[in-house]
Amino acid sequence: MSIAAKFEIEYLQYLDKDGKEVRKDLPAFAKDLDQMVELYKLMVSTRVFDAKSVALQRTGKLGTYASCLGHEAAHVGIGSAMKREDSLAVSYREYGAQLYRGVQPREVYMYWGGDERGNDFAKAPKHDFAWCVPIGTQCLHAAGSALAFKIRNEKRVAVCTIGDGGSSKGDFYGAINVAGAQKLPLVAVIVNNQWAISVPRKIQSGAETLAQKAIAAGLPTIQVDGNDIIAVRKAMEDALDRARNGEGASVIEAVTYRLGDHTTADDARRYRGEDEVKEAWTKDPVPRLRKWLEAKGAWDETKEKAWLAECDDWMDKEVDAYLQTKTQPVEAMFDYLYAELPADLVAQRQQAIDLDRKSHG
Amino acid sequence: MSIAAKFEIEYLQYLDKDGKEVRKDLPAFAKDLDQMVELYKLMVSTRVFDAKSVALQRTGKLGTYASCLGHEAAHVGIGSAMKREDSLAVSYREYGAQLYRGVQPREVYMYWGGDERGNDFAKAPKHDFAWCVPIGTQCLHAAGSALAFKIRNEKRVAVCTIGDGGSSKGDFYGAINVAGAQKLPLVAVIVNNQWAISVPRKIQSGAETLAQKAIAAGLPTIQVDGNDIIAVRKAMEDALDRARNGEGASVIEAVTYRLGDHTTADDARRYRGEDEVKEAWTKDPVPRLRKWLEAKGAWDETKEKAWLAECDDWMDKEVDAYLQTKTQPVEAMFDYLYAELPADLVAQRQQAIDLDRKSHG
Amino acid sequence: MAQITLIEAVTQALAYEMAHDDSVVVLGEDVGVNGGVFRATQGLQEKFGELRVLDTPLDETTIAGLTVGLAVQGMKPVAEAQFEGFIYPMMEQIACHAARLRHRTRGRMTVPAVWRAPWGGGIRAPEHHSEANEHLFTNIPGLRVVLPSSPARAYGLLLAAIRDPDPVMFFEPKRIYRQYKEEVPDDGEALPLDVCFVLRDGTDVTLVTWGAQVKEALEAADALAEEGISAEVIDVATLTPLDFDTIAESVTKTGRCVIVHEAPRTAGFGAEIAARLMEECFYDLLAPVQRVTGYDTHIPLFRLEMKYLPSVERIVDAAKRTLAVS
Amino acid sequence: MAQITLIEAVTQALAYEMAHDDSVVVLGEDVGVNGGVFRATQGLQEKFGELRVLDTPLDETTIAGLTVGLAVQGMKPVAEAQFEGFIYPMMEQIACHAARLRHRTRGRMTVPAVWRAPWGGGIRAPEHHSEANEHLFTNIPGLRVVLPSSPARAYGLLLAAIRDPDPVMFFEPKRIYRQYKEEVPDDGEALPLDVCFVLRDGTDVTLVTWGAQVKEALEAADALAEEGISAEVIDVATLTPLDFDTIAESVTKTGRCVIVHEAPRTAGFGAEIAARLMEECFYDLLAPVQRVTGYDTHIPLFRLEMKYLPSVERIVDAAKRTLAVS
Ligand SMILES: Cc1ncc(C[n+]2csc(CCOP(=O)(O)OP(=O)(O)O)c2C)c(N)n1
Ligand SMILES: Cc1ncc(C[n+]2csc(CCOP(=O)(O)OP(=O)(O)O)c2C)c(N)n1
Ligand SMILES: [Mg+2]
Ligand SMILES: [Mg+2]
Repeated sequence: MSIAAKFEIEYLQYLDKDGKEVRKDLPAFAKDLDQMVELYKLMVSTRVFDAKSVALQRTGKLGTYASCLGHEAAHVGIGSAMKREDSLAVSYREYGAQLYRGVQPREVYMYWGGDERGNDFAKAPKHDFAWCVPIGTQCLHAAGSALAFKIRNEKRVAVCTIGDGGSSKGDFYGAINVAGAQKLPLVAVIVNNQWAISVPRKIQSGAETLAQKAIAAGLPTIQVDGNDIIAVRKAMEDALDRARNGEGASVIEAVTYRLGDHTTADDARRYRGEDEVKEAWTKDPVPRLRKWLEAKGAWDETKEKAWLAECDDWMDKEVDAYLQTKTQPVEAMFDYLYAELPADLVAQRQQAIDLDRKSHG
Repeated sequence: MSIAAKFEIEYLQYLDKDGKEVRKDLPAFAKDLDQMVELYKLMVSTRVFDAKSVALQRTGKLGTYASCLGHEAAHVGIGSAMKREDSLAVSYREYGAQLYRGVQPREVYMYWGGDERGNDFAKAPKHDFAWCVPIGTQCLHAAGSALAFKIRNEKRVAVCTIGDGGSSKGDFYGAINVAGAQKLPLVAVIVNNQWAISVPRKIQSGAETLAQKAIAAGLPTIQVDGNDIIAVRKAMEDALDRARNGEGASVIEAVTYRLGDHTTADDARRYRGEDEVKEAWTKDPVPRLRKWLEAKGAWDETKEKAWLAECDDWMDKEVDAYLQTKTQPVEAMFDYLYAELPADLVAQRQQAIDLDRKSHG
Repeated sequence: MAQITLIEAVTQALAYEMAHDDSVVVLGEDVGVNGGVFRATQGLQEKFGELRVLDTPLDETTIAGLTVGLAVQGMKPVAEAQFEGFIYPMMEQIACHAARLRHRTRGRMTVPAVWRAPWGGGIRAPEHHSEANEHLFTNIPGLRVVLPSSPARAYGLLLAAIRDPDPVMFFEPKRIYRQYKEEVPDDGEALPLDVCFVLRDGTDVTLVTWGAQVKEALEAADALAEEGISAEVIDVATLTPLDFDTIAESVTKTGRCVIVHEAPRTAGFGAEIAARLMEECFYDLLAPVQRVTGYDTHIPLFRLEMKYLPSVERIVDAAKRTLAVS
Repeated sequence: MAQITLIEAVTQALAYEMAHDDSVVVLGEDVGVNGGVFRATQGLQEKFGELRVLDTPLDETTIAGLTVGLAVQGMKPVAEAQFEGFIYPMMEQIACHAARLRHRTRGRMTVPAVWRAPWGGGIRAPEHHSEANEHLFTNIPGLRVVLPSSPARAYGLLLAAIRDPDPVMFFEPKRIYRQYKEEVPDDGEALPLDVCFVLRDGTDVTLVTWGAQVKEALEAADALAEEGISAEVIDVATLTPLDFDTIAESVTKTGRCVIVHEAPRTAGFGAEIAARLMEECFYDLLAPVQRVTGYDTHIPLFRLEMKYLPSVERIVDAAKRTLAVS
């Protein structure tokens, strides 16, 4: 038998679910405990932020919200490996990555609270994309960004994240395919949390790993324990380095679990068993890293409490800022449609303003 | 290093470019020389048909036409492995497969001659799809057909063909992905003829084979010499068997070469070198099979001449039938839109008829 | 007989037809165990199995193409787009194949399929969950576009859509999914796919609308009645092919017309009705036809969305404008 | 100064802008070595390299998404859909992102991109190569839809489209790609994107059209002139945002209007213009506005296609109908 091609996909994990090292060759960044503490702190604050969001929704102060519970290692791992000049294109729940890059909780609240201004990031890089609801489309934005960087000969990388469900969409395939064909500086991370709303991973694809989708595009790929931030970040660093060095694109599958409902509009008990969720909690990325840090003497209960208190303060401030944001004037509907409002729309804008005044006074 | 998954893709070839057997384990059908002669004859008649089409176009009797020159082994291999109850969904140039299944040359002429009636196959299976111009979309028609067969528990297989270019389209990915997830009786054949109009294979994808795209969907796959009809048909038979037995879908990459222009509207000399084309002619599937048959004593120059004469007769009859077909009446525009013409369109239909009468006399 | 909501009427129609016709299948994202994100397919997978109520991979192109393939092979697929705002990747299959295969093959291949999608704004949903894009389909020959606005019409029109031998886009106004209940006998009776519904008789002005805005139109008619103005209200419901006669008859009588829809104004389907009225009822018009629509901008996120949607006030104002000029 | 065709004017505009602005890039299928299947990008790859004139993989969704990504990162991409009939897979990116990113991000991200596509019928092309689907885009807020009908307008409007800070759909009437030549100075002068072109003054009736049908409209005006009827001819060219004022001014003067387009009638962009005329010029209209359009069916394969497209005869008839009634 003659062989046309052969492939092998690596699985990467440094910390097991109890925070024990399963291999000795820790990457350089993981040896810097101060930095690891910073990553841990962001994972914790992401979780505090997330709980606050859900609470806001439950009390009617937010619309539908998509929680990131359980994804903290994957998301922070992605965000923290990137440089500021790189560009990030997310779906909707990758707050851990975004907070690292400077998106403010108040902005997240505004977006899910029905106010477009949440997308006008004040501190995060202006070249990071807005939340992207149409599944998969962000992958092509990242590919286009990568192409722009390549055309301009800039040493920058475009990163996109996509769900297990989203990796079924033609856009994902299109993005990795053109990235392979044109050697674009792209890193596509499949955050496989096992569910796409109610649809389990096995209904999305007959492939044994999602990482292997990269083979279709001729790209290097790896599957990592997405609840092990060391593994996620190491895979990211390798992929980013390759991309930055002109070696082209990569795919990473980060295997994790969506511990919460899909969004606050969803009730996961309708479609998945409690056992599965219970089992998934044993792999929770946050205590895992905490145990590892504690074993190294870099973290303890006092620090945890202090940090949690700081996070609470932070979120309170963010919530205040959010709640104090006045609704946009009605003409905001028109004012960001075109660089300049076309003459044909002037009357409509005025009509909206007049009607609003009339209704209010 | 821990390994998440491993893959190996076979390359299949029985006859080298000179018609010499490169492996001893000929499949059963290839031992039946009468049958092999039939396949050869269809390859030849396909080529005669194709030349006739191009000639018709050159003399203004056909619109744009997409030639199949060089694809005869791939196309006849596909068509001849299928059963009548299976369903075929092609792009536009797979005449070898279609003629085998009963599509008549006059129907091909009608379609490319600007007459929808070419799609109303008189003798081919009614469940075979019409020509499909929007690239890739036919793959999903086949997947949907396969799903229908599965739901109804019928032992039928849906086959689609797609080009190297077309395999970049999300539709192809969507089709193999859902076929993998749902174990559908689908066989997707990538007819890799190295070019998508002017775009070479390497610009379509960074993957070393197109067969490996199947890995993204978790499907069995194989790369075959698409100019070796024994290899094509063997791979088809294996894949069809698996599908018919409930073992799900497969992908086949048939490596061939587009010896002609993309269509009669194209001039390939604009974008590809003569050397490449010359080299490709040395792998021509037709003489290759002829040499093999001649070596076995199953074919000779006399038979060749006789068959060519028969083909010419056949095509002359088909061309006559085509040229004698009267243009449809103007109201045909309306008469196949809905099962019943909606009341709101009755006046438009009448207007078109009246106007036509007025203009003609 | 139980009282049911519009969404329950959708479920009832699906269940009825699936029970009576083996070739009917449902496919889409989350339509199975979860019963759809709005519960339109609730309980169907349990009753009819995983293949007839199929959770697909997350790719609208795939859903649309499977639907065409199924239909061509003799099934009657009912595909769901989870929200109408996610329907774009389905368009190639719908426009190039579903709407054309009968035409392309001179009747050899047909596509008796339905595409359902929750449609429209007003439920404080996230971005892309509030679109009203019926006009993307009203200019595709070979399609039908249907938009029910009551439980009974949802039931009867969905049955008709599934039974129709040609492809039908079936948009469900999610804002009124659970607005009220009414008795809808589960008798399998379909409604015609090419007849507008005159919901209220009137003599002074005709309000023409569809979808969730039927609610506002009826309320506007009430408000106008209080001022002594008699408004006729027409629910177009089956946009294409259009039953223009019913509209023309009404406007010929009243001489005045206000068209209400929540999609943006420019090139919305209201333009077509206005153009037809001009062409065919010009001499009966006592005032120019008015359009009350969404503005020519994207429906804003929910803090502002109610200011975008046509209000009772805007409809009443427009009706009065048509009355002011004669 | 050389005389050039419409397609050559497209090439000239692309070459001009690429030479003067490094951020302009061209991408699509076969746009590179082959110079596009109609030669619109002929010679550009040689001049500007493989990255700035990029042959993409065969996936329209990919092309559209790359275009958005490029534009957001500060490039000015000009994407090509090989034929307008293959544009559907681009729609999600165009409608959900290109047209919305400025709106979504309150101006932080913008999409200064152009989508070009050969448009319309009449060249005896295969199926799906003759579509006129401008109406798919005219109801998307945040977009511009442009359709030039002469070499000079193609040059000036394409330059304007590329320079415009917002996304522009640029449809090229392929039937008149090589219909005639005219002098088009390569001076980099853009034309405004929101002004209709009055091609011929007249007093009795206004013919409003765009794209290849401008040819038939002008011929109809000639034919009418022979019968003593003076027709004004307006090339809308920039469909959205619409310059309604120019149309209104003309129709106010003539009192009569015939709208001509080759897309199907129902819900075509002609409906919008007719509706606007009703709303804003009702009392100046001496006769109902007429539409002469493609029929509400798919454009047939080429043996019948000329019977589908609006003819001079149909336009003349319609114009006379508007004159018969007063
Ligand atoms: C094109 C499109 N189709 C459908 C939806 C509705 N939808 C929102 S999230 C979701 C599931 C996504 O699953 P996955 O990609 O695994 O991401 P996760 O939510 O698990 O992070 C669906 C179907 C959408 N937003 N966009
Ligand atoms: C969706 C779509 N985009 C573009 C085209 C125009 N087109 C026709 S054939 C073709 C190239 C196809 O190449 P490939 O898939 O390799 O098939 P081949 O022609 O080589 O058999 C293109 C781009 C089309 N028909 N459909
Ligand atoms: Mg998921
Ligand atoms: Mg090819």
